[in-house]
Amino acid sequence: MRVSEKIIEGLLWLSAVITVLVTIGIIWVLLSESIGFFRQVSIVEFLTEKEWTPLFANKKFGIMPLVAGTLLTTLIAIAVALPLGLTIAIYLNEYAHARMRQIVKPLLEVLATIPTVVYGFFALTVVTPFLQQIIPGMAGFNALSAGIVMGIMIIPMISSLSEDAISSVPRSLREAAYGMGSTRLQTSFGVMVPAASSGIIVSVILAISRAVGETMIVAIAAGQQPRLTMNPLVPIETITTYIVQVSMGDVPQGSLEYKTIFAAGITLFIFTFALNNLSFWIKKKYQEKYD
Amino acid sequence: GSEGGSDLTGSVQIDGSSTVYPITEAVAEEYRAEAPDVRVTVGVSGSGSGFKKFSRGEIDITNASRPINDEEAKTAEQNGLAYLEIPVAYDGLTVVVHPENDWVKEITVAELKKIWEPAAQGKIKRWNQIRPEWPDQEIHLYGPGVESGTYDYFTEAIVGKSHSSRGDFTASEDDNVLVQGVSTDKYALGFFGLAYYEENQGKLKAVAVDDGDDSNGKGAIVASLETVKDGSYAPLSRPLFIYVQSKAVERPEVVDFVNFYLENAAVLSEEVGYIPLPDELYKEQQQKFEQFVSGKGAATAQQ
Amino acid sequence: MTNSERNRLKDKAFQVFGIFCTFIGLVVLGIFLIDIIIEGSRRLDWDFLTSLPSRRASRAGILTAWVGTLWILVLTTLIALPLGVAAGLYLEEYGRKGRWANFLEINIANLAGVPSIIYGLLGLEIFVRQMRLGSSLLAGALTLSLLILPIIIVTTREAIKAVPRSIRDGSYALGASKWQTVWNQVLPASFGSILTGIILALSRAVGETAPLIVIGALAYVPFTPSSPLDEFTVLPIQIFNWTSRPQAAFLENAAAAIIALLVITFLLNGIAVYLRNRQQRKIKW
Amino acid sequence: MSKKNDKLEALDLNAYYGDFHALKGINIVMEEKAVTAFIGPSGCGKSTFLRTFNRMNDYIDGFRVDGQILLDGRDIYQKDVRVDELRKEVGMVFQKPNPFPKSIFENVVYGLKIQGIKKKSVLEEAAEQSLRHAALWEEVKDKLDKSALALSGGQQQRLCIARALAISPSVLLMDEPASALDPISTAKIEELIYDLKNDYTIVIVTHNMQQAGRVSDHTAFFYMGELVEYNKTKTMFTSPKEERTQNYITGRFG
Amino acid sequence: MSKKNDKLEALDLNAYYGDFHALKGINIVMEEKAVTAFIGPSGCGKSTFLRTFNRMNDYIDGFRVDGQILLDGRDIYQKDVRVDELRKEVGMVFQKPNPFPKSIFENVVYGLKIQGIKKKSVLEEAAEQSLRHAALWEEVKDKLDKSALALSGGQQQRLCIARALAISPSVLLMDEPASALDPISTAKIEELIYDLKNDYTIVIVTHNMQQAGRVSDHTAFFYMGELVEYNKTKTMFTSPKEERTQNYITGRFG
Ligand SMILES: Nc1ncnc2c1ncn2[C@@H]1O[C@H](COP(=O)(O)OP(=O)(O)OP(=O)(O)O)[C@@H](O)[C@H]1O
Ligand SMILES: Nc1ncnc2c1ncn2[C@@H]1O[C@H](COP(=O)(O)OP(=O)(O)OP(=O)(O)O)[C@@H](O)[C@H]1O
Ligand SMILES: [Mg+2]
Ligand SMILES: [Mg+2]
Ligand SMILES: O=P([O-])([O-])[O-]
Repeated sequence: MRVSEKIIEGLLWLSAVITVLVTIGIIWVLLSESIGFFRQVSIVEFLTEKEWTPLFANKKFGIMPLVAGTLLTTLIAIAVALPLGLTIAIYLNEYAHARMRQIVKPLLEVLATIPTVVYGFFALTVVTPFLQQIIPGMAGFNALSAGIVMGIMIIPMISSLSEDAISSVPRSLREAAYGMGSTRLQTSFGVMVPAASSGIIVSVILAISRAVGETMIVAIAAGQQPRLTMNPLVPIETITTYIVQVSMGDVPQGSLEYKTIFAAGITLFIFTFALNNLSFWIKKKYQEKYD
Repeated sequence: GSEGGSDLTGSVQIDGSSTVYPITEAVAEEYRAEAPDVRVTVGVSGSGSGFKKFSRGEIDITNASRPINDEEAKTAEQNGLAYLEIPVAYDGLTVVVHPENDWVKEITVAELKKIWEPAAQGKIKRWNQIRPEWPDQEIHLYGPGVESGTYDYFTEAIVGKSHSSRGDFTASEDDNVLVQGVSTDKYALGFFGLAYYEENQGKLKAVAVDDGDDSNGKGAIVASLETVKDGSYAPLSRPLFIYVQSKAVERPEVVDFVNFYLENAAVLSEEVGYIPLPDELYKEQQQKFEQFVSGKGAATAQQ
Repeated sequence: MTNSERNRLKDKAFQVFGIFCTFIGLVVLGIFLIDIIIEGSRRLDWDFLTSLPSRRASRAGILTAWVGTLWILVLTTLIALPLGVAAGLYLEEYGRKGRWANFLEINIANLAGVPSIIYGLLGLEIFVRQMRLGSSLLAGALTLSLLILPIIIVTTREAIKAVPRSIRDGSYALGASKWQTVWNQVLPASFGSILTGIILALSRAVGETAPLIVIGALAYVPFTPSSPLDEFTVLPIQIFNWTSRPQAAFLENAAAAIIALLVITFLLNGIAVYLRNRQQRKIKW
Repeated sequence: MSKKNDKLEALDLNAYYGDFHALKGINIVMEEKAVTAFIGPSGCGKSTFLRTFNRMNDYIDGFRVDGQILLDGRDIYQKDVRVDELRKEVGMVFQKPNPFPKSIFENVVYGLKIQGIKKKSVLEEAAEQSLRHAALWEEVKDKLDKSALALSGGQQQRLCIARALAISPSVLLMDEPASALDPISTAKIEELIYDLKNDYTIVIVTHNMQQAGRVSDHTAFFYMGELVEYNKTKTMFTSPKEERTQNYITGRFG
Repeated sequence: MSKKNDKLEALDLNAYYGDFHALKGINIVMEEKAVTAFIGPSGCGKSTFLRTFNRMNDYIDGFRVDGQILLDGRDIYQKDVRVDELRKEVGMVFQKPNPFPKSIFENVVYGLKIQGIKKKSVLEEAAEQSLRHAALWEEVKDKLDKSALALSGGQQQRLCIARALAISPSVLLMDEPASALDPISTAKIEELIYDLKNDYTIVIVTHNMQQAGRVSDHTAFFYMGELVEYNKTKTMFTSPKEERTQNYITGRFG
């Protein structure tokens, strides 16, 4: 009996350790391939060169255009999702009836369960044609409609997590504010939102991280042309799209092209890793505050 | 064999050119009725990727919009593979713009070179840099990715050196993406296989190309079934191929599939928008293939 | 006085704005679903569900895609479920508090935030190349399993945490060993919530496209797979493929396939919500 | 003592949480500038009643009242009454000190700021005065910009009182204001209440009989949603009319 | 009364939660087939001590003991003692009834099943006997396959006792077994304890002095981790030796 207990515990332990192996695996895979890349391309060039044309005769290995594309779509997405999501969170928490909140919150969360390839379809076939009527001359592949649709997708991340954060602010603070004659608006912006700020920040960081790593929407709707621009109306390329683009060509292992997707991958990983850790760290501090 | 309902089983793995893909896809689809239990998969990773897998023996057949190059041939040899090149149709590599583009009617090879050569990267960015009377608007370029035979062929024919071009354009191995890009972007210019233009005529405008050589047709000429067939669409006309390797033809389903391919290539390539070879050429290919299968033809493989 | 009127006005204005924002989200969702239903429902019929892919949009169907999706679902469940539940159990029941547990927790939080395409790169290198599985169902399912592992672990932990200490005490006090307690009491009591979490994780896996593209599952595969080592396609890939075609008829196909995909996703989510509600009603500690 | 004005009245007041009848036909009149204590066992409705005077229950789903609550003779549940105005008139202090997570100064002037008062000198003046009034000025005058959360529980509660005083209400509602505090802080608060009643009408809920006896002029005893007895505190504690009051006061239940 | 054997002993027992010293040098000897009550103010260590007798504290991070606990003269904290065997000998009943979310029958036979006993007839026999012993048989015999969660609190607690009896322990530890119950259920449990002591050695933690007086033969009074006084219950309640005991018993603190 004791032996079998030990064996079972060992198996469970192994399963838990697999998660560590996955992390190690990710880092190892990204590193080992991109080290090969950085043997051929200096990090300085990688970070400072303004063009990304690793597959062409005139090879340039500047990651900036891909990073710019990623930041641009993320920026647009957050510009859409942050005001909407935060307003929704405040509205649901402070103004809406409990019943309404119970219905609307899960309905909004449906937005987050729709597969991203579906959003891509939507961006390309509905949003882009619509925007082209308003903005003539906008290219069919562009950062704007991909960003907007991505923003819609991440609304529930911000609205739900922020609403949770606001509702976990002790009731007594809200009562204090009302007791002083505050309106609902003054209560939420003057007291509740500041008190829930760390939770709200966590939700926004997670949303940013999600947008940075989003792939299908941008791969379908934002274009495949690395360019160092903040113009949302022309085709651009994000880090994720580049990886998809090269993957579709089935690049043979060991070639420089193959290595470039890992170099791009590690760049992406570093961004999201930093964001995730930041949010984890803030969350830990914040939990301590209210327990 | 048109008797239908063969009881062959097994699988045929195909990859490679996106230009040839529509023909092979059509053949594979029709072949289902012929041999329902043979599993034919067709990937689209570009001629270059196709040859790489092919020469490593990972796939049975590769689609190619350019001939195999020396390096690829050598790899195949090292892996103990012989192969047979089979032309299946002609293509006219088509230069296209948005249908609302009312300024470009024709373009010269020299101008194309000015746009696409490596030196243009980051420099030629506006339409009026090509011809002053064209608008002062950013030009958006769309073209096949570097793994594609079309890209190789185009750079060879226009820039003069295979695989040599600027890199700041929207590049995709999937020609559909290029069609989508050009058809939704008023300031776009792109190129790809004729079939993709024929399929999407309403959304695209083909641009006539002038090679400055009146011996093969005067002035600028638009790609079409006729101009490719009669050779006047130059220099962007080219043959399309499939390659079969020697280990694969030891399996009857591969042999059967290739025979079926050659029997139906004429009809199907026309259907999807390419120019079929003359009938006798298909016959000739069938014979060559027979020899190749029986082991005698290996020598006829390209050296 | 005027000041307080102004405040009230602002308050009202924000209320209107709040309703507007809330509903714009829902309206977009609505437009979006209606658009797809209108466009796709014309194509969605029995033939469409049972036909193989074809170059002619009107003859093409999604048989291979949804069968592939089912395969992926089953394989992913078989791989991720035992692993995820076991890891969750270890962390919640066995792992002592301390640096190691803390490290595991941060690690899992991080994994949950790694973009799916990175899992694709991992799968490409490890499963497709090193383990030589090729672009097979198994490689796809393994990749997706790793992707949803953190979600399953986190929900398992939450579910196990909700089982009151007193149940464990009761079991231990009767001489049960740790594993007997876990197997006879903790797991049955938390099974419903664990299942909910797993189904939600699977609904995520069903919609994933990018990692499968990276591991190379983008070929024309005109047959339904018959073993885990076969090549495959899934609904999202088929949708991606059709979406990237310029012809309107293929877009219609894409819309129809999207309906099928959404039906599967919503069904999974619906089951999860149903289970969760039932669970909440059934057990009050 | 000259007869004082009636400040607060409840007429036939009933209150409901959904189906639950929490207050049953309450009638009461409370004098200006006096302290009224509400006592009664847990759950009898003291807090519910107290909160009807500044309509703090408004936001609870399913809560409703019928009957009237008069403040200076005016029914505060009329449609045209604006709750923000009402709450400036009727201040409230809660059981658990609930300062905002802001500086001490920001806490005291919060009520003024939301009324749109921005002038530094006015705010500073008001802050000092309220803090003095709440007997906290000497303890905090050197650290007004420090976080209010760094104060002790008793100081926090006095800060909450100062915050309520800053908007110059005429009524102060206190729901067990000292129950979360240590004996020394409690004594300070009681002293403060005693001082404040010169200027304010105070209603205080308490569980502590001794406290009610010490600070209040009148006492109301509630039981299961009903007002059982209402009288001068002294009379109530020495010769209650009702048996239930007697039982409660002597600790036989509750 | 003939001298009974010593069943349980603690020798110089110290217990710690991390740095916190929860039990300080406890020495006690408890007789076979008698009821010993542990009393003392909240947090004094009663539960902690009780749980050392079946090593239920083993799973708490940072918990450790030194000193000895003897069961029938054998140190249960020895390396070679297996806790599962120990717990079959030393049953336990908790403050809040904690039936498993399974049928009544499954609850009672759980302890036997995990020992590997599968035979239906044996299990049924044991279930009936334990339920009778716990004075619950008549009430549940017709619904053995119904969920245990559907029983009333008092029935649930007796079910937990039956569950503990089913594995035939010789010692029964009870941590405030009636504190979550109504007076009628409490009376039933007390009666049951009285009956059970013919066959079992019982240790009971209680907050209720009257209860301790009614059910126990000996009483131990703990205060801040120390065993202040241990004596015949009668003696303890009539003439405690220590002032702290006196104060506690008369309700002066706690
Ligand atoms: N939000 C609510 N929803 C439903 N019922 C409520 C709500 N708040 C209070 N009640 C119920 O109304 C009754 C009166 O509650 P109230 O808080 O006024 O009692 P109380 O006398 O202040 O008690 P305590 O001394 O414990 O504070 C109680 O039975 C309580 O359960
Ligand atoms: N898991 C734990 N970790 C740290 N300290 C603990 C833990 N459990 C109990 N303690 C501390 O040990 C001391 C004794 O606790 P114990 O539960 O034994 O008291 P008790 O006498 O049973 O009190 P009560 O009558 O409230 O049940 C208390 O100060 C308590 O805070
Ligand atoms: Mg109250
Ligand atoms: Mg205890
Ligand atoms: O035909 P390609 O895809 O190789 O251009």
